[in-house]
Amino acid sequence: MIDNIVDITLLSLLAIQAIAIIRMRSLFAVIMLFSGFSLLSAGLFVVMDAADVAFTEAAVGAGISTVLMLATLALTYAPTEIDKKEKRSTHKPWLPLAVVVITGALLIYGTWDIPAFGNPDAPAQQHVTSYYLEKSLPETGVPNVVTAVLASYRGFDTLGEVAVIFTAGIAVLLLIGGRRREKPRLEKNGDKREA
Amino acid sequence: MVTSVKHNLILRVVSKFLIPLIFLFALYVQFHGDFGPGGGFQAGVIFSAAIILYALVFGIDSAKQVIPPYVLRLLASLGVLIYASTGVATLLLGGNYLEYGVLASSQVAGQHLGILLIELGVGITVMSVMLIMFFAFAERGRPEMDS
Amino acid sequence: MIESHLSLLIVVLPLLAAPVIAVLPRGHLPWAISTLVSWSVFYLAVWQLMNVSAGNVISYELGGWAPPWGIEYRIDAANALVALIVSGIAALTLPYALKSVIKEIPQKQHALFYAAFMLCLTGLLGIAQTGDIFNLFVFLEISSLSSYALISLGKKRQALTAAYQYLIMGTIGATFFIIGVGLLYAMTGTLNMADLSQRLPELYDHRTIHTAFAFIMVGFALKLALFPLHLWLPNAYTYAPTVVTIFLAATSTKVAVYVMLRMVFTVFGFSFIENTPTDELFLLLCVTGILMMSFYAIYQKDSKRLLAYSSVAQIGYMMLGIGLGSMLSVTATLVHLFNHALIKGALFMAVGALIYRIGSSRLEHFSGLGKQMPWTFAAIVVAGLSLIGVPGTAGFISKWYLVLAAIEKQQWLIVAVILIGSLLAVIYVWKIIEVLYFQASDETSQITSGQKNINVKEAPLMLLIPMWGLVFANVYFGFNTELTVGTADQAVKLLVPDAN
Amino acid sequence: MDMILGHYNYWLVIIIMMAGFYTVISRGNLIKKIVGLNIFQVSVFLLYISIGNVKDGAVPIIEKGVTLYSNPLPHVLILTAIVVGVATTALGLALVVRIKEAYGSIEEDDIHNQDQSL
Repeated sequence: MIDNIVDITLLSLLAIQAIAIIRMRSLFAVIMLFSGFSLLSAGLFVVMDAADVAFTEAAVGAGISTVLMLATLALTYAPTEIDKKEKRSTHKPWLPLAVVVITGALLIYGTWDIPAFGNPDAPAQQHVTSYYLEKSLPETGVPNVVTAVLASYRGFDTLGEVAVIFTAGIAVLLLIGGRRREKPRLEKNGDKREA
Repeated sequence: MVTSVKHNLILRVVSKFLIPLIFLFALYVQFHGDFGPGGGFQAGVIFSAAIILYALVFGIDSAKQVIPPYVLRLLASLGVLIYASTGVATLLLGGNYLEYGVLASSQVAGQHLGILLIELGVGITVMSVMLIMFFAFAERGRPEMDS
Repeated sequence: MIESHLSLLIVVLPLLAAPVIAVLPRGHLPWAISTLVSWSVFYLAVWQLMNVSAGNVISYELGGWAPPWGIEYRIDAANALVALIVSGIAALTLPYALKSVIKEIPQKQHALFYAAFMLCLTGLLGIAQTGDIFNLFVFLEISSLSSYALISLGKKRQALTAAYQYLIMGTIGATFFIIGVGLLYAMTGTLNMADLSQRLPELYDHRTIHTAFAFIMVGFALKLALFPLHLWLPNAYTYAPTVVTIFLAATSTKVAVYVMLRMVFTVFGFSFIENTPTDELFLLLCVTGILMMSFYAIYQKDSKRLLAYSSVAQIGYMMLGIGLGSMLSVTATLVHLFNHALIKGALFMAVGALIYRIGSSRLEHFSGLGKQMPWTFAAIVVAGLSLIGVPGTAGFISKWYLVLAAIEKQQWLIVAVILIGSLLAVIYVWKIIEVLYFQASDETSQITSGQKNINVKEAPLMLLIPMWGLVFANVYFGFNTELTVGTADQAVKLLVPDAN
Repeated sequence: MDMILGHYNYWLVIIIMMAGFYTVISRGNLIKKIVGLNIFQVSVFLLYISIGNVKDGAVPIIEKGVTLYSNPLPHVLILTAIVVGVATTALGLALVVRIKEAYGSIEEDDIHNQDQSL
């Protein structure tokens, strides 16, 4: 029961933060709030027994992502703009709101007859997973089942994951590798532009 | 943001003390992933965090002397290559791609060796890509020197 | 012994090449290695297709773990055909790239450019080969991330916003896809496609399965730019560097269509779709998409954007085949997937050759070029005829099958739409030809555009050879349908065993 | 009551998910869109981990005497997804920096107007 209460509290806090992020216009505050959001979700992952995921989310969401967002903020707003506010949107919010409400309603409909939260007899806990829990230690000698599945059973996914990170590195180098060449002036359409 | 903390004595002393500890923790996470939470990805992020801390306190230029950009590019590639060629090695030894069992005399020993190798590859690539990103973003804002 | 691993090498070779290329010095070496790798992969893909064309299935267990515990590569005629398209286009695009890339991309970025290109190839091939639904997501992201980076390298600043727009829409699509995958996993406990297809029938009535289906479909509709979710595509194709446009236009949406086929027919099964309004919805979207996007294409002033809108319309034809849901219509989809890659590859290569010479993709700047670049012009004419669907070209074959499938289902409206779409294609193809050939280079339009196309030389051979390779393929596959229709037939037998 | 206890977790996750999705599609600021995208993705991570949660289960590291573990497979998938997420974020932010340099603004409306007026 205590687990449930912690779970509900953390999730409600996350929901409040997510909604606050929509409404807030100071980008600095938005990013700091997002960092907190990540850290809090890492806490929630611990509550749901996902230690590896919590570790990674804390390092990536609250760490790397936040640092990169702050760096972008520093590069895109003048230091004199303390607030770094986003502009008020001129568009009516009805269309996005409709899309979101429909998607959300569909998801609630879709999770209506999903196996109950925490049910040990749900299909997700049975089929492939029961094999991993039984066999991974004798077959790989690794007690941490997450590592065994990540590195061995689904090792090819992880190779793909390393390729994704490598792609991102190449992409960042292509886009903003090296210092800026020109003074911050507006370029004309189709000007020659060096990266 | 970088220069303002450059001359702060307390920060310099504390981080000199902290950075080796962070490195040590990263190594622990890297090689203890079989038994506890952690693994190459988390270790790579922690490793890069230590160097980012160094860059923030001692300046980006001195951080780049510790680990120059071309080394980072080489390392990023090296990590992917370690991972992918572990698979090629298992192919050559008669197994399927990434079938670590064939790497050593017994299935479990082979799995251990294989997982060690690929986690190493993950750690190296993640560490260097994170630093590549950090340097790219941090340097973009600095005015260019005359060249 | 090595033979059993060749299907795997198709994906791993470019993946191994990318990190090597990324650290090479300036010069032609990155290009040379990429070309070599893509031709080897092409060779392997041909071999793979021949191996499965008899109707058998190759299964490869990655890590030596049996499915569903490990990841499986499961290759039948459909996968093999898609892998052949992707690797074949890559093998032809890379020779073309040598000169085009030198002109469009700063020299110090060449190594990284080719590395990103190889990663994009890895991603697309990985999607085509895999039999695991989450592995598909990982390789989808490899191809997407590298495409965003490649598109952003275009010369105009709009390339950046186009890449950003694509990144946002592509990521939303991918996230929708994994939401769907998560729901499927919650109900079945597996991620292997073959395993899923066995476990799903008894769960057909579950709301969760219906929702999962909806999310997967919307996710990939975004990725393949199905009307009205196509908004990212025209900008991305217009502002990307020429080589990137050629490669992505000919391959990436095709791979997404293939995934749609795989999801609808292998994973969920057509009997599931029949009880939902999905097929009617597909038909409605395709019909409006074909008509509206063809009209849009007619009013474009930029040659690349014109072809991009035409691509969105053509995607409608491919999805029509899925919506009709008969053996004949799915054959048409697969054949059109192949043929359209040839058509759009050839057209974008030809337009790219014009851009190579005059540095602009605006139609008004093209006037009179037809006489000065006769080979490029002829390529546009032939590929244009194929796009329209004139008998004797590859484009005719796929439209013919599509019309037959629509007649078989007595969908007369769709037959009419296919024919009207072809008429509209005549108009927009004519627009290009008219500017190129019938407007002299010293007419008034020249004065307004301030550009004189006098003494423009024919495109270099390195551009003409791959272009004409594709043009010949367009004609060849208009007569010899053994490869395309034959393979598609085999694929359909496995995909649609239960359709009428 | 069983219905609520069994599903409140999913419902709250869906609310967070939609908040993130709304931020992406309704905001005009390019940085804020990326923040929204991140929230959207984190909520998907929460969905997966919820699916893999087992009441009274332990962290899936095999120990003697423990019989009930939470499901390791969603954890593995989400580890991969987190990495994909940070890669997308980095690429998106790099694009934002370049857009700022090229247009002098990171507001969608401003950028749109500049491209229209040319």
